[in-house]
Amino acid sequence: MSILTFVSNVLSIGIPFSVALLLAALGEMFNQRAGIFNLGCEGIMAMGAFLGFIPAYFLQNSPLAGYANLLGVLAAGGAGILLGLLFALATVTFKAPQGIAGIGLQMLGWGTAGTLFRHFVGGVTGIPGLPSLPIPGLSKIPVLGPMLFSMNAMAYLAFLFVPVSYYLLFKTPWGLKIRAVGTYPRAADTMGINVTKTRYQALAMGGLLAGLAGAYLSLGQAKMFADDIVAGRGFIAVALVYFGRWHPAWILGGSLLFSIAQSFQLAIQVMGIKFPYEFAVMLPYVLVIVVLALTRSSAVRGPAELGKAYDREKRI
Amino acid sequence: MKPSPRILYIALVSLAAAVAAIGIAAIVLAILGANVFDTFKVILTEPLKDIFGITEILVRAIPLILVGLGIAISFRSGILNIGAEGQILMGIIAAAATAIALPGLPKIVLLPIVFLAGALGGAVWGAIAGYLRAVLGVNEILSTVMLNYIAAQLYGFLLRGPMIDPAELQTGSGTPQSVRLPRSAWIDRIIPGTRLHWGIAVALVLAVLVYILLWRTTWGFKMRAAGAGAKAARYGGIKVEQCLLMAMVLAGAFAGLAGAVEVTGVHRRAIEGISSGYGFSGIVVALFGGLHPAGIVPSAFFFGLLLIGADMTQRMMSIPANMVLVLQGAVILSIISAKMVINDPYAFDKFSRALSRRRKKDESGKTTGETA
Amino acid sequence: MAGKLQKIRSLEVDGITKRFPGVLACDSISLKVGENEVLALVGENGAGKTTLMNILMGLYQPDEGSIRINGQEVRFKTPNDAYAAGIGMVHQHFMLVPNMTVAENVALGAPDFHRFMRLDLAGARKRIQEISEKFSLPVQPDAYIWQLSVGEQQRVELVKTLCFGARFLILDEPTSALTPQETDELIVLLKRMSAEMSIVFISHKLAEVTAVSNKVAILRHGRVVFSGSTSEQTPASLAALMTGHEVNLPVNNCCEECGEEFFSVRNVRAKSDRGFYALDGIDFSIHKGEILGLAGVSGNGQRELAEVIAGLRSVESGSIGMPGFELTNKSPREIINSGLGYIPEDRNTEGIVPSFSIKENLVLKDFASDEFSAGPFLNLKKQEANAEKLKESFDIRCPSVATAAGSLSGGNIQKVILARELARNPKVLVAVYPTRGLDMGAEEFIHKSLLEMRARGTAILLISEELDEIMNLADRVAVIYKGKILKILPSHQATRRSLGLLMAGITENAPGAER
Amino acid sequence: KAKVKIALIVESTVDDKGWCQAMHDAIMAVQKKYGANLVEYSYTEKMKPVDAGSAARQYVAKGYDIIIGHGAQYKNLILEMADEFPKTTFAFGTSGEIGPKNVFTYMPESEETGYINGVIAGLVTKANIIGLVGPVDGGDAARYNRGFILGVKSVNPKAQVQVAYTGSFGDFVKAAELAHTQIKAGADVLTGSAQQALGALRAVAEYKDKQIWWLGQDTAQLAVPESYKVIAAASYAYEAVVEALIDKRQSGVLGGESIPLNFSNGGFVYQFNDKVGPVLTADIRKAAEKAKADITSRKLVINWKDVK
Ligand SMILES: Nc1ncnc2c1ncn2[C@@H]1O[C@H](COP(=O)(O)OP(=O)(O)OP(=O)(O)O)[C@@H](O)[C@H]1O
Ligand SMILES: Nc1ncnc2c1ncn2[C@@H]1O[C@H](COP(=O)(O)OP(=O)(O)OP(=O)(O)O)[C@@H](O)[C@H]1O
Ligand SMILES: [Mg+2]
Ligand SMILES: [Mg+2]
Repeated sequence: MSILTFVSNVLSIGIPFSVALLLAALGEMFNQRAGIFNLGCEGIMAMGAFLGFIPAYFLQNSPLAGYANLLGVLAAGGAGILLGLLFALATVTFKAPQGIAGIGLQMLGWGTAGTLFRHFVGGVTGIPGLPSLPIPGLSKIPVLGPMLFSMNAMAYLAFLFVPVSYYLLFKTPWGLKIRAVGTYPRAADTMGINVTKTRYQALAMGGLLAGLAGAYLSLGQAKMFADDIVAGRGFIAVALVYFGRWHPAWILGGSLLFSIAQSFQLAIQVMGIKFPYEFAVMLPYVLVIVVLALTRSSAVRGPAELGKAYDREKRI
Repeated sequence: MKPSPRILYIALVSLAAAVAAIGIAAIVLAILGANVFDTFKVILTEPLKDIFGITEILVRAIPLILVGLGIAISFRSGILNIGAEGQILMGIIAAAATAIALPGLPKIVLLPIVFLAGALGGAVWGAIAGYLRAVLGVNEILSTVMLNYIAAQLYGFLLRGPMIDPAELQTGSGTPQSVRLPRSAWIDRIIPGTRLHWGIAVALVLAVLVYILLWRTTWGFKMRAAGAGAKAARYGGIKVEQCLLMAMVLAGAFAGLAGAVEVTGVHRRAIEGISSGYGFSGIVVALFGGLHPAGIVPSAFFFGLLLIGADMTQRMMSIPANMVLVLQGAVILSIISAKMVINDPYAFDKFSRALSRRRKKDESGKTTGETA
Repeated sequence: MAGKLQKIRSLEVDGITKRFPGVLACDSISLKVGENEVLALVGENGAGKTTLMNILMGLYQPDEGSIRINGQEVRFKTPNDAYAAGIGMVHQHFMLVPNMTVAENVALGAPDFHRFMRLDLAGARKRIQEISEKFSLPVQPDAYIWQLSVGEQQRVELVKTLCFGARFLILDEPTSALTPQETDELIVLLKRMSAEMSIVFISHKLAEVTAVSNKVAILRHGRVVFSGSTSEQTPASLAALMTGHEVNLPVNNCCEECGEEFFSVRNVRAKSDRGFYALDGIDFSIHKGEILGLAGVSGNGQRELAEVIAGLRSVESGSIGMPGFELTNKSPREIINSGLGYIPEDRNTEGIVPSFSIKENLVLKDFASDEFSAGPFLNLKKQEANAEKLKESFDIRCPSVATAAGSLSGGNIQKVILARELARNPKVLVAVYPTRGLDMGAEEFIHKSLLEMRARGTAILLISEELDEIMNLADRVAVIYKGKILKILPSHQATRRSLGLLMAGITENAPGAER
Repeated sequence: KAKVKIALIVESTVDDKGWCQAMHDAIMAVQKKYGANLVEYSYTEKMKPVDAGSAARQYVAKGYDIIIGHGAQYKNLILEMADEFPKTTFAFGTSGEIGPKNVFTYMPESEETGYINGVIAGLVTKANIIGLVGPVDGGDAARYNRGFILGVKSVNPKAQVQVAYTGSFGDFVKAAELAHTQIKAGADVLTGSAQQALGALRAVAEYKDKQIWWLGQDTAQLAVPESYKVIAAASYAYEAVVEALIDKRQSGVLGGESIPLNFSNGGFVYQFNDKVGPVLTADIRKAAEKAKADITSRKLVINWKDVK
C-alpha cells in the first residue's frame, strides 16, 4: 500500500467519524458559551440515537419507509431539545449545580433509551440508515473525492454547520446574547437581556445538536442501535470543547484530530505491526492531551461565568 | 397549631421534588406498562427488609464513600476531577500486584501495604492530571476524561498480558484476570454469609480523617483557599499550583484506595468490571453530600439503597436493567434542584412573606366573620 | 429612538419598600425628581441607594410602593420596560461585557440593531458616533472593553446608556474610579446634560455633590432622612447630616521627621499581561515612617508595580529591596515573611476568599504560623480569639466571625483586609486604592489607620487616584506615567493642578522638580 | 422428577445475538423440552461482577437450585458463594478448571468453529487479505481468532490475516470503523466475535454490490437483515450443558465437573447460508464439511495455542 492510499484511507474513514463528535461538541459549545456546563451530553446523544433509530426500525417495510430517516432525525432533535430544556429547568431555574445535574441527565437519557429499546426492540439491530450522497463531479476527484465528497447528508450538514455556528455565535444578535450571558450575566441583565431565556435557548440548541449527534451515530454511522452505542463519546465531545477553546473552527479541528487519530490507530493495527494493540487504542486520547499541553495559551479563557447559576437578586 | 414557615416550605419543596422524580420515572414505567407505585415500593423498601439487602447496600457504600471523599478534596481545591474511574483501575492494579508479589506476609502487615499501594497507584494517575493542570494549564475535565480511557486500556493490557492468571492460559479460557490474591490480603467479612467487609470501617475512619484534613490542618486550609479563591490565596502566599497538584494526588489516592478495598474486600482478584461506574457515582455522592464527609457518608448509603433497590426491580418486576439509570437520573435531578430551592434564602423569604400575608388574610376573614 | 417619546417631566417614587432576607434595604422611600433637575442621592454604604435605583430600572421588584412618571403610575418588570420609558442607568460596577467591543456592547442592549439573523453593527457604530459627538464623549466603537482604562469604560457606559435612548439618567457612583481630571470633565458634562434631561447622581464625594446637583436626598438605613435644595448645603454640612456628627478626615501634618531610607525600588522593568513593558524603569524609595503617595491615572503601571512588589509578577531587570533583604523575584511567601503588608486593588477576589469565614480570612497569611497552628493542625481557638480581637479593634460589623467574608459590605471587607495586614505589623505596606467606593465613615477609619501605621515607623506606599487622599496623607508624592515615575515632590509643594498635569504626562512648567 | 429453578446472570442482554443469547436460548429450549412445570427460569441482565454478587445471593435466598454466571468474570464470586451455599449448584464459563463439588464449569472450544470459518475464508478470498475484527485478545475470542488463522493457513498459505482489535466487547460503532479500515486495506472476507461483531457485519453489508463477505460466530447472524453477506455461521449450543446441569443435579451430582463444548459433543452448530449465492461454491462447502468432520472425529487437532 502506498503512503498516499494509506493516508487517503485513514482520512476517508476518520473524517466521517468525526461528525457525531463535532455535532455534540458544537452543541456543548453553545451551552458553555452561555455559561452552562452540560455533562449530560452523553445522555442526550443516547436518546437521539434511539429515537433516530426507531422510525427506521418500525417503518422499514411500510410505505413510509422513505421518510423514516427524516422522521428519526426530527424525533432525535426534538428529544434533544426537550432534554436540553429539562436540564435548563434544573440548572437555570432551580440553579442546581451543573456538574451533578449533568451526570443525572446522562443517566436519565442513557437509561431511558436503554429501557425503552429493551422493551420495544430487544438486542442490537441493524437498519438501512442514511445512504451516502456522493456529490456529482466532486466525488470523482482522485483521493479528495472519496475522502470529502462521498458522505451522507447529515455529515455535509454538520460540516456546514461549523461556519454557520461561527456566524450564529459572532454575527447575530442571538450569539451576542449567548456570549454575554456566559461572560457577564449581570451586565446582560441590566441591558434588558433575559438571561434565563437566553440560557434556555442555548441549552435547547445544545440539546438539539446533541440529539442530532446521537441520530448520526445510529443512522449515519453504525446503522444500528444498542443501548451503549454512545460509549463515552458525549464525554469526549465535552472535552473537545475545552480543547477547541469554545470556537467552532478549533472544535472542528479537535474532532478531526481525534477521529483521524482513531482511524490511524486502526489502520496501523490492520497493517500488522506487532505491538500490544491496547496502546494503539489509547493513541487518540493521549494525542488530544499532548496537543493541548503543547499548544497551551494562557490568553484563552473559558466563558467567565461557566458553571455558575445567575440570580438577579443575589449580590455575589 | 400552625407549622412554622420553614418546615412547611421544606415539606412542600421536598414533596414537589418527590413528585417530579416519581413523575419522570413514572412516564418511562407507564410506557413499559409497569406499576409505578409498586416499583418505587420495591426500590425503597425491599433492600431494607433483610440483612442481605442491608449489607449489600453497605458493600456499595464503601467504594462510594472513598471515591466521594477524594472527589470532595479535589472539588474543594478547585479541580473538577472526573477521572476517578481511571484512578480506581490503577489502584486495583497496584494493590493486586503488590498482594500477589508479597504472599508470605501476615495479614496485619500485608493489608496496609496493599492499601498503600492502591492509593499510590491512584495517586500517580491523579498526579498526571494534576501536573497537566498546574504546570501546563491543561483543563482537568479534558485530561481526566481522556485518562479514564487510557487507564481502561492499560488495565486491559496488564490483565491480558503480564498479570494474567497462568491457569487461564493453561486451561485455555484466557479470561483477563489476575490470580486470586493470597488470603493474607483479603479483608475479613464482618457478618459471615454476607459480603459486608471491614472496608466499611476504613471508609468511615477516613471520612473523619478527611474532615480533619480539610478543616483542621494547615494543608486543608491551603487547599480550600486555593479552591475557593485562587487569586486571594496566591496573594496570601499560598502556592496554588502545589495545592492543585496535591489535591489531585489525594483524590487519586482515595479513588485508588477504593479500588484496593474493593479488590481485597469483594472480588479478591483483579478482573474487568470491578469499578461498576463508581467513579461517576462517587462524584454524585460527593456533590450530593455537599462535599463534606458528614454528608458524603449518608449520601453513599442512599445511593447504595437506590442501586440495590433498582436492581431488585429487574428480578421482582421484570423491569429492564437500565431502569436503574432512569431512576438515579430522575432522583439526582429533582433532589439537587429541591436542595437549591430549599437553601435559597430569597425564595424562602418570598414564600414566608406570602404565607404570612395569607394567614393574616385568613385571620382577618375569620374575625370579621365572627363579628358579623 | 431618543426624542420620539414624550419628555420625562417628573419622576416620583412613593413608599418604596424592599426587603432582602434579613435586611430591610428600602424602607418606604418617597422622592421626586423634576424636569431638568439633578438629584444627588447620598448616604453611607448600605443605605439602600443602589437598591432603590435598581428598582427604578426594573431589576428588582419593590415589595411595596409605586413609581410615577409625569403623574402616571408605571410598572417596570424588566430593565427593558425602564429603557422603553426613557430611564437609563450607569451602574456602580461596570455593566460591560469585557470580551466584546464597544459597538457590540451597545448593540447587545439595543433591540433596534437586532435584525433577523444579523447584527447591525454598522448602525450601532453610527449611533455611538452621533451620541459621542453630541455630548463630546470620545469613544472608539471597535475597541474591546478589556483594552480600555477605567475612565474610558466609564465613558462607554455613559454613551451606551444614552444610545439606549435614556432621557432620565441614573449615575451610581460614577466617579469612584475616575481621576480628578476625568471627574471634573464628567461634572461639566453632567451640568450640560441636565439642560436636556433629569439626572440622579449618587456619590460618596460630597464636594462633587455640591458641585453638580441642585437637590439632595440623604438615605440612612433605607429611609430618607433629609431632602432639600443643595444650594443651602456645604460638603461639611452634608457630612454632618449624613453621619450625625462632624467628619474630619485626618491629615498628615508633615512636620514629623521621617526615619532612614528603608524600602527601595530601583530601575524596575516588568511586562504587563499583554506583553508590553508596564513598568519601564521605575525608581523610588520610601523611608521609615513615611507615606509615599503614588498618583497617576490608573492603567499606567500601578497594578503591575504592586504585583511586582508582592512577588506576583516577575521583574525583568532592576531590584526591589529592604535593608538586608532582597525582594526581587522572591516568592510571595518569602516577601510576606520579610514584613511586607499588602492591600490589593480588588478587595473581593484578591483581598479575601469570599466563601471563607471572616476568621479564616483574618489568618489567610498566617494560618500556618506557630501562633495559629500546632504542627500540621490549625489552632481554631486562637483563630477565633484573633478574629474576635480584630473585630473589636477594627470595628468590623458582622453577625459573627464565622460569617462568610464575601457577604459583608465593601467597607467591612476592606476592614477585614486592613485588620489582617496591620495586625501583622508590616515593615512596609503597599495600599492600592484603599478607599475606593467607600463612604466617609469608612474612609476616615482607613486614613486614621494608615497614619497610625506611619507613626509606628512603617514605610507606606499609597497608590491612589484621589488627589485629596494623597495630599492629605502622603509625605511625598510620586507621579507615575506610562510605567515611569515622572517626578517625586514633597506633598506641601504638590497642588491639584500640578499633579493633574503630571498625571497627564506633562512635565514642563511643573514646579518643585526634585528627587 | 422434582422441579428445578434455574437462574442466569449475564453481563450484556439475553438477546445480544451473541454470547449471552446463546445460553438464554438454550435454557429456553430445554425448558420447552422438559416442560415449564419442571424447569423454572429467571435471568438478570447487565450485571457487573459486584452487582452479580447481589443478584446471585438474592436467587439463593429465593431457593434457586442452579445459578449460572455466564462469564469468567463471575468466577470468584461463584467460588465464594459455592463455599457458603453448598446445597446450590453453581456454574460459570468459560473455564476449563474443575471447580469445587457444587460448581460446574463449561468451556466452548471455539477454535473449532474458528477453524472452519477460516477454511471458508481462505478459499473465498480473492485478494488474499482477510480481516479479523477482534474485540480483545482474550478468553473465548482469543481461541476463535487463533483457530480461524489456522483454518485460513490450512487451505491458503498465501492469504494474509489482518488482526486488529477495538478494545471493547460492546463498542460496535468502533467495530464498524475497524471493519471499514480492514476493507479499505484490501480485505474481502471478514470475521469477528462478541456483540461488537454485529457492527462489523453492518459495515460489511454496506458494500452491497462488492464481493466482500462475512463469516459469523453466531447463527443468530443468519437471521439479521444483513445476512446476505454471511456465508456461514457457527454458534454455541448450550442445550447439552444445560441438560447436563439439570440431569446431574437431579441425580445428586451438584458439580465438580467441567463440561466442554465442541463439535464431538454437539456443543456447536454450524450453518451455511444458501442465500449468499454463487460465492459459496460446492467445493468450498465440501472443504468446510470435511474440516468439520475431521474435527468432530478428532482426526484434526487444532493447536491454537501455537499461534502467537
Ligand atoms: N448578598 C448578600 N446576601 C446576604 N446578606 C448580605 C449580602 N450583602 C450584604 N449582606 C448583609 O448586609 C449587611 C449590611 O451590608 P451593607 O452593604 O449595608 O454594609 P454596611 O453595614 O453599610 O457597612 P459599610 O458601611 O462598611 O459598607 C452586611 O453585614 C451583610 O451581612
Ligand atoms: N441582592 C441583595 N441581597 C441581599 N441584601 C442586599 C442585596 N442588595 C443589597 N442588599 C442589602 O441592602 C442594603 C442596601 O444595599 P445597597 O446596595 O442598596 O446600598 P448602597 O446605599 O448602594 O451602598 P453603597 O454605598 O455601598 O453602594 C444593604 O444592607 C445591603 O447589604
Ligand atoms: Mg455597601
Ligand atoms: Mg450602591
